[in-house]
Amino acid sequence: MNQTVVSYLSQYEFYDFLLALFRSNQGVLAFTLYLLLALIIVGMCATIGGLGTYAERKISADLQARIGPNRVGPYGLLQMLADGVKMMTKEDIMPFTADKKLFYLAPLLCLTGVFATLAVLPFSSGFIMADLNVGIFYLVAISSLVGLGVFLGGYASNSKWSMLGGMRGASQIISYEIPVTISILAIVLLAGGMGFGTIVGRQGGLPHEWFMFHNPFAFIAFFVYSVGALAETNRAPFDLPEAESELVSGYHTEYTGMRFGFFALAEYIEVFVVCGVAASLFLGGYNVPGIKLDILPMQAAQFVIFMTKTLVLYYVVIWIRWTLPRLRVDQLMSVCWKYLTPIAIFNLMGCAIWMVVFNGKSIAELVLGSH
Amino acid sequence: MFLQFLFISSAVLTVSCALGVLMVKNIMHSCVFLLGSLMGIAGLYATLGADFVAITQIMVYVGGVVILMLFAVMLTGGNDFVSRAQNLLGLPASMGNKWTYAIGLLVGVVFLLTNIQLIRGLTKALPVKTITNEFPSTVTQIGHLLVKDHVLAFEMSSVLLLGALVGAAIIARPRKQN
Amino acid sequence: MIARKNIVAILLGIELILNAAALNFVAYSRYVTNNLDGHIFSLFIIVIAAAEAAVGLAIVIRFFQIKETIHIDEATQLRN
Amino acid sequence: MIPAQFDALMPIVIFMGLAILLFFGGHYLSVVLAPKKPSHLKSTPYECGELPVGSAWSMFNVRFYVVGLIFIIFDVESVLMFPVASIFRELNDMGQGGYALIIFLSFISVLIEGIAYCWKKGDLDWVKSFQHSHKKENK
Repeated sequence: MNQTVVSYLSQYEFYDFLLALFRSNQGVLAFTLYLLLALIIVGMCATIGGLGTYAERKISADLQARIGPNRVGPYGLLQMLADGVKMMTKEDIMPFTADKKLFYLAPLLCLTGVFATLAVLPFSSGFIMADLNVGIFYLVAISSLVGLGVFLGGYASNSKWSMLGGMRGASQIISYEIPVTISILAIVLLAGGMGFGTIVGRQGGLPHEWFMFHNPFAFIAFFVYSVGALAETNRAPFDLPEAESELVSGYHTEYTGMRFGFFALAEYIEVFVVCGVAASLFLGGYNVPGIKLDILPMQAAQFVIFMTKTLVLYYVVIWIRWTLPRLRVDQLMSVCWKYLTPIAIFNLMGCAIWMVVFNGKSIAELVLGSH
Repeated sequence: MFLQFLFISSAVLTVSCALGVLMVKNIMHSCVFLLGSLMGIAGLYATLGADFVAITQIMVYVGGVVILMLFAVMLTGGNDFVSRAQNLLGLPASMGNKWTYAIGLLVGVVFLLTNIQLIRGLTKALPVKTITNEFPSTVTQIGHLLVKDHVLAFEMSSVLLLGALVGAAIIARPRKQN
Repeated sequence: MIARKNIVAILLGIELILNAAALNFVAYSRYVTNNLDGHIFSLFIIVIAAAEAAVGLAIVIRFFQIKETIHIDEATQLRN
Repeated sequence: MIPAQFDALMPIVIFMGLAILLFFGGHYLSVVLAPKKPSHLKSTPYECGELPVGSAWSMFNVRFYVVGLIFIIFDVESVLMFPVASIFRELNDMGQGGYALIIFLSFISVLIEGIAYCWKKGDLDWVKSFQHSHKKENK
């Protein structure tokens, strides 16, 4: 069944009140609620993306014993607003050799692909816009629009740097989709469903109930997923499509102003989404340790738990960027096809065998005795 | 209401983009139009309650085939290919004369009429099914069908894909230019 | 107008035709029959379409390496 | 009252619509706010100060296609594995775990054959693809 945020809200009394307000028109009320919540989520993610740029600069400054942005607002917190205003007031330049239609389309594809993934991200057990029963599969599928946007952005610019970056980006994103998908398959196999509600619902709040510690194979799958996800979002050490030191800035060399801003926004939101997925698949998601109640304040606690896990992972992503050097292209490909993919396939087989041999029990259940 | 909206927008997207694929001269734009058309078909699947097939459509086509097509276009010289202007009436003589076209038209009309008759009979014979908004999960059912009724097709498809991989890799592998 | 001589364009057309068939299967499975066999059928159509695209495009690329064109009329020999 | 099941598709459409709205809204803002002083030199493709020679839409190495090819085959195989994986636990609880395991493992083993073949033939090497086949032909 496809649970949605509206069907969750409909079990409370104020929904009937709202329904009366909308003259019992279910469709219009559902649309209004969805639109409102979608705006909230988009606003929140845009803020997190904006703060991500700030956090990135601040953390990199800390790691390199500098101060970082400190001029705009207290501790430079308003830097992201300044950046946003700067982007809007920059002149929009397009190379005269460019393919104009595709040049417009490329950032839109990136943005659409990333925004569409937000629809299934489980912020809490009720606050998940649509708990599709193909949830994680949908997320993997629709985020491949980003790779297409990267390729078309590189192609349409008709600049050599962009073209190289676009080709590299597309082949990197599609290659790393394989280990990520197979790692996700292992978790789907353990959970017995693709919906985020099912996957998170089968885990618990405490670490020994997480899928990461379910069995040794899932533990390795978490790291395979993390490496693959880093590469899929073009984050360092896999930022070859936009390698500043060799390709100027890769596929968005020719993009200025607002269109560059859309690429950057899409990238930062995608990092957030990927971290959220890692938190829900492997780290227990929104489960609050120890308590299982179904009341409205519980949702807030679940939301806080989910955001904490996600933002910790976000911090790790930024930390990795400023710690590890960039890979070479041939190293990138051999890491994907010669290490991650065979390991991921091995993990999947291991998980399947574990399921049958130990009847789906986790290590903790085997050691402590099932409960 | 929403379903009608989704259906109409997906159908318009599909048909207009499919026409775009055929009409546009630039092969790169053709590929992007194909992307739109495939997304529209995924939307149509979604309105038909086939959620798994819809997502498969997006995953395989948008994530795979379209990117492969774009790669292939880049590898064969981008859109430098100048398509020779051709319309349906000015086809070369090797493709037939007016008699062959006339016969083709006749066969087409007969085929169309037969099909209409067949479908009319079919809709009369079958009871009218009331379409509800019930939308049970197709994933588990598809999974059961794949491991029970269609297990041979499932296993064979992996062999087919292995064959496709090996064959295509042999054909496309870079080799010394003679 | 519709007649194209570019091999990649021909492959694009084949994808469209295969999709039309798959769409019909799903539509019949919803409105006529009561089971999901139509879904399975269109699933395998998608699988085969992907394999066909992979092999077809490999042939196109090889053809281009030999003939340096992707005009379908140039494909006149079976070897050499 | 529980809303209709198909409404689960509505958030997806809304999010896509929001992305499109944001895109065109941002464009509108940039048209209003940004200066517009076009010049030929400004809109030449960036090549570190040199004037660009020729188009960037040149031919690329076939290895990009080979990577795409391996990707699409694995993509399709993982698509087929998803429904089977999602009912694996159910089958296991029904006592058909062994049967499901055999089907699943035989499917994956064919997948492994594919990657082993490509590995052996050097399709997975990014740089050595050419040298590999050269060596072979020289022998």
